Amino acid sequence: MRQVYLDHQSATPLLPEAFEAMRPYFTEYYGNASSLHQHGLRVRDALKKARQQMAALIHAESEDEIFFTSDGTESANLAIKGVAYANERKGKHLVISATEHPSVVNSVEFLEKQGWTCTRVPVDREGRVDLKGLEAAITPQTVLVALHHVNHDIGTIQPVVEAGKICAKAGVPLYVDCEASAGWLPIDVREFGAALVSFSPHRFYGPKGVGVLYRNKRARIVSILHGGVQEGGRRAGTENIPAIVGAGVAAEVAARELPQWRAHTAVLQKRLWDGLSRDIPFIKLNGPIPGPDRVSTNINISTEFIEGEGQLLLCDLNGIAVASGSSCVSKSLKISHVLSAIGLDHALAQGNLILTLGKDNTEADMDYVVETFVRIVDKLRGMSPMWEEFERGVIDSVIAPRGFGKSFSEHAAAVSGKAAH
Amino acid sequence: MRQVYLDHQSATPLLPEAFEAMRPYFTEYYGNASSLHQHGLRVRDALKKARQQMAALIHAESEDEIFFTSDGTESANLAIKGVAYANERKGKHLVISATEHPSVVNSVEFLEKQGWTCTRVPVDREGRVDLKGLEAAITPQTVLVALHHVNHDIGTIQPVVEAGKICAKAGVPLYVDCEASAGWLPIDVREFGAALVSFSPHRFYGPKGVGVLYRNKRARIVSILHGGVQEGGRRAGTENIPAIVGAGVAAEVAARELPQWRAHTAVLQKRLWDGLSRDIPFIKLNGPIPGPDRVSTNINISTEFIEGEGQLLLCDLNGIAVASGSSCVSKSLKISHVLSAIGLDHALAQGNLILTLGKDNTEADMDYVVETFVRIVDKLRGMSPMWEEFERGVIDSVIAPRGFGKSFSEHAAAVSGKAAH
Amino acid sequence: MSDTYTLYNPTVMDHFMNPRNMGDLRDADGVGEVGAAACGDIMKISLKIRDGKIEDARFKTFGCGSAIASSSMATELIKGRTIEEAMTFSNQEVVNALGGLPPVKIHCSVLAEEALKAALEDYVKRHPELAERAAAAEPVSA
Amino acid sequence: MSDTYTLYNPTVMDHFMNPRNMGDLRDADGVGEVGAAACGDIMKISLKIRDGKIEDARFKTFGCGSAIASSSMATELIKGRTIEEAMTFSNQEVVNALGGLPPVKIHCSVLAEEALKAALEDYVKRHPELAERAAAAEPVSA
Ligand SMILES: Cc1ncc(COP(=O)(O)O)c(C=O)c1O
Ligand SMILES: Cc1ncc(COP(=O)(O)O)c(C=O)c1O
Repeated sequence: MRQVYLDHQSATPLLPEAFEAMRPYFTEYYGNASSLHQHGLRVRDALKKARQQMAALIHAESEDEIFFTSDGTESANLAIKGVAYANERKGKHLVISATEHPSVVNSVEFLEKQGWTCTRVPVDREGRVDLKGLEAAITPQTVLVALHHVNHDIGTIQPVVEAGKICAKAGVPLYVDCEASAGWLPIDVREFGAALVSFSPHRFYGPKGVGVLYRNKRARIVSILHGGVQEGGRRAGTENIPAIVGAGVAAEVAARELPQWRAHTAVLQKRLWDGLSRDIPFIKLNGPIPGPDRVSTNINISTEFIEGEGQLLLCDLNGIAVASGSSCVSKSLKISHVLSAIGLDHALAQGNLILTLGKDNTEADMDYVVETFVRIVDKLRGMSPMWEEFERGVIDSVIAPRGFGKSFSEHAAAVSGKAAH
Repeated sequence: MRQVYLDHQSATPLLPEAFEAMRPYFTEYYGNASSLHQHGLRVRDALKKARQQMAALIHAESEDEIFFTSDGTESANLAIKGVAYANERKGKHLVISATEHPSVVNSVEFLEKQGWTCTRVPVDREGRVDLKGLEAAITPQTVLVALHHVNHDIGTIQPVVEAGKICAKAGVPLYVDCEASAGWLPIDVREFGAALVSFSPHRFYGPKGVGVLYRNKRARIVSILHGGVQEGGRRAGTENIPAIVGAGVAAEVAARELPQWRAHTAVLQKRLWDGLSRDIPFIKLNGPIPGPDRVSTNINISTEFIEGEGQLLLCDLNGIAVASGSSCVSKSLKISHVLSAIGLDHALAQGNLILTLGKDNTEADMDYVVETFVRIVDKLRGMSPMWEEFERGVIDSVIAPRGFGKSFSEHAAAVSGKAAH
Repeated sequence: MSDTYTLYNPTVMDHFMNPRNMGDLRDADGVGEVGAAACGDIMKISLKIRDGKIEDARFKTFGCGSAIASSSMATELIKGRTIEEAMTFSNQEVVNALGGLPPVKIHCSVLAEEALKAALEDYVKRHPELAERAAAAEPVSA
Repeated sequence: MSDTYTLYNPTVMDHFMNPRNMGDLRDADGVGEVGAAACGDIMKISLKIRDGKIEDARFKTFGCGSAIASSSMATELIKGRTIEEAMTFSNQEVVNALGGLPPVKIHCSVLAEEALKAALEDYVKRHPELAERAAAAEPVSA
């Protein structure tokens, strides 16, 4: 059976050259970067090189602006809380978009419990942040604006350069979460006007266990994991040298291969959506159409009258690895807050599937996915009481309304006795 | 030149079997443990197995009590802040010993800025915590007592079982930092009566990039890195699967080999200290004498009239990798707070060296170290104005006072115009 | 399926992939459709009842793998039972027969129980004489 | 030392491993001993002075590698200088001659400057006539 990995947003395989670079740092060059002897000094050099490779990928001025953390989540926590705590005296207000990643959203919620306030700027139906709203949200107490570069669920590219200008005018640092773009879209921290940028090399074929935080020298930030003086006192704890070395190599490869990777996935993305929308009725693309407003790696679809987890499982049984933003898939039984923020009907959010492309996917893979997905949808619709009720005219379609029948949500609320959430 | 690595407290080489176990998780089994497809489910199994291996090493009741973090520092931060935030309503007082690791001390200092208070219980001259003082320090507002199992600098084994009983009586959870003992001393979380235990597999031949926190099911704790629902909602962020797998293997090997490793290093420890104390005058062992009160891997010495960094560098140039707690070695220019806490004379703290043994060190290594160190001390004393002044009777020895001459510290204060710190 | 990792155990996977009794019953004697507000799943069970016994059962489900497997298993379990027996049917039977469900998915089995009960209620509603008989019997069985 | 990683650059390492002018001077004309309160280092410099010129210099140092290297380099640099030249000696010369020191170690070179100045002061103290001559010359040079 063909194996098609379409969950690159969750994980990517490590580049062989990154693995080779890491290898000696496990058993031979195993020193602690804080040690003053040979073993320590050798890995210090390696650490510096990796910092340079990261700085090059995002056009940072100096490698001293690069901090290594344990993952994208920690980088986001450090960006949000580190800036908030450092500027507490100035003010306790934050501004974020409504579709930030949970690592940003939940860091902010934690600070809200400690007395900070936060304005969540809405996005349009394609997930683009409202720049006027963002500008209006900034107050004299605002110490940070957070806006991701690309949305992790629906692939929307945000107007970060414009946001950067607004922030510069207001004199408020901008933090850009580049987790879903790094390696796939050019990033220039200076063009962004970003004070902070975070990303995670495991999204572009680097190893797990390392995250990156770029911090412009002028931005004030304090540590959130306390202990030793590693990372210039901004991140305590023994550095994960092998992972950092591998991440550096991955960054170097990504900087070089990005145009090819991007062009390749853009072709696949179009082929995939063209095929799905051609062969499957009542299917909707969430986020902008493939093109300049959408990252080339993401396809996010809602297929009506069927639920996401079943789609995901049947894909998996057919060798296709995908993700879903439906509530059955999340441990919290909630649909992705991104889908709520773009105002997606609950029925469509339930039928959600996220397909994320990578450099090793092929056109034949895309055709196989389309073919297979047609069969999966048929099977699940055959089992679905909603599809039957749609065919009987009891309920209507959200995607292509016929003008008669209840809405899916009305029906769902009626049979469950409560409104869906 | 013989190479003798005596800095196992800072880093250890990865076990070949751990590396082999990790290898496929980089490029083949690269899935994200949160994913619901094959790639995710496979690594979920691996994660569960590693949790069981960790639980077995410390005799935890269930693998569900094991959380993975990025390192020992993060585990300590999570233990301290996670418990403090979770129990804020109950009280805002903490108790720690005076010789905790900076990851504990600095986490506490951070909380103190947020309104918590903390009592630091003194230790005796060998670094053993004052149990009466500990008991007396607990108030109705105390939400956590933190006491490390073994001191990272001077190898003192703390009376954790007794501390556990005091905490149980007071109804306050005990957190035991086992970073310097895990893999080298048996740990039984139930015998300790510990609510929380942390350690880091890179201390016993596991990989960097992973830390462990054991949490007894009854202990309340909240997350400090916010985001996704990984690790039962207690630690957000993509799991570092390869490192976790390697850590599991290292834990299994350590559980099996611990008695041999311990016996082997105990022999080396004795041989090393016997040799040093025999061949070098005016040398002092800090912490308890080798035996039941001291971990078998640690030798901490102060050599009078010479400074630590010079010793360290000359050791390194002779192939011997060591650490030092002297102020010249630390980026903050402060001597180790552990040496201050045991009341070590400033002059002796300056001449500090930390030698930490591992399973691959040999008796010949120890003899080479003694031989070499004799020459190093001679060379540095030959350069030292303090040695000359001691020989001239201007100053006296702290270690073996002759009863005439100023103290080193008096002399140092006189020539520097200020008291040393 | 050897060497394949699956979200659910083999029994659940089997009922998800090859659901038993999937579909509708022409001229059903009782139909129940229920939804879970928590996750948005919807389940419909149709029953054919003859001589106080469930002769046939069918389901349709909009929901996750465990919801589909739960309804498949529930319809299997209740076929052949009397109405009285079916009235005491509990989701735990489904969980046991499936060899367990992840904690977060237990509510799927509850939904199956609720769909079955809704179908039985529908049948009872259509047959008021049953309710009277049951009420008359009550003091004895109590 | 090829393929060896060292904390300091090769010049510093060389002066640490093979210190120049280490020791004391019999019948020194000036001796200065100073300490750094910050880190606890102690440095002693002895001078042999003839005809207003530093003919020889020796050091002893209790301190880290860069402290030893700094005193070694300082004694090298000042040999042959006149007292007046030596009076304007600055730690920056040591840093430059050593090819740089880590920021946290710059204070070691300051200590070397201070030890030299203390030795010169000691010499001047032993030779009050010099102070008078200097005082007389001052209005001219000012
Ligand atoms: C936009 C965004 N930010 C942050 C994160 C968190 O990164 P990590 O999983 O490396 O902790 C993710 C993870 O997918 C993400 O998509
Ligand atoms: C006692 C103790 N606790 C905590 C830590 C911090 O662990 P890590 O370096 O893995 O972050 C150390 C590090 O050496 C330690 O010795």
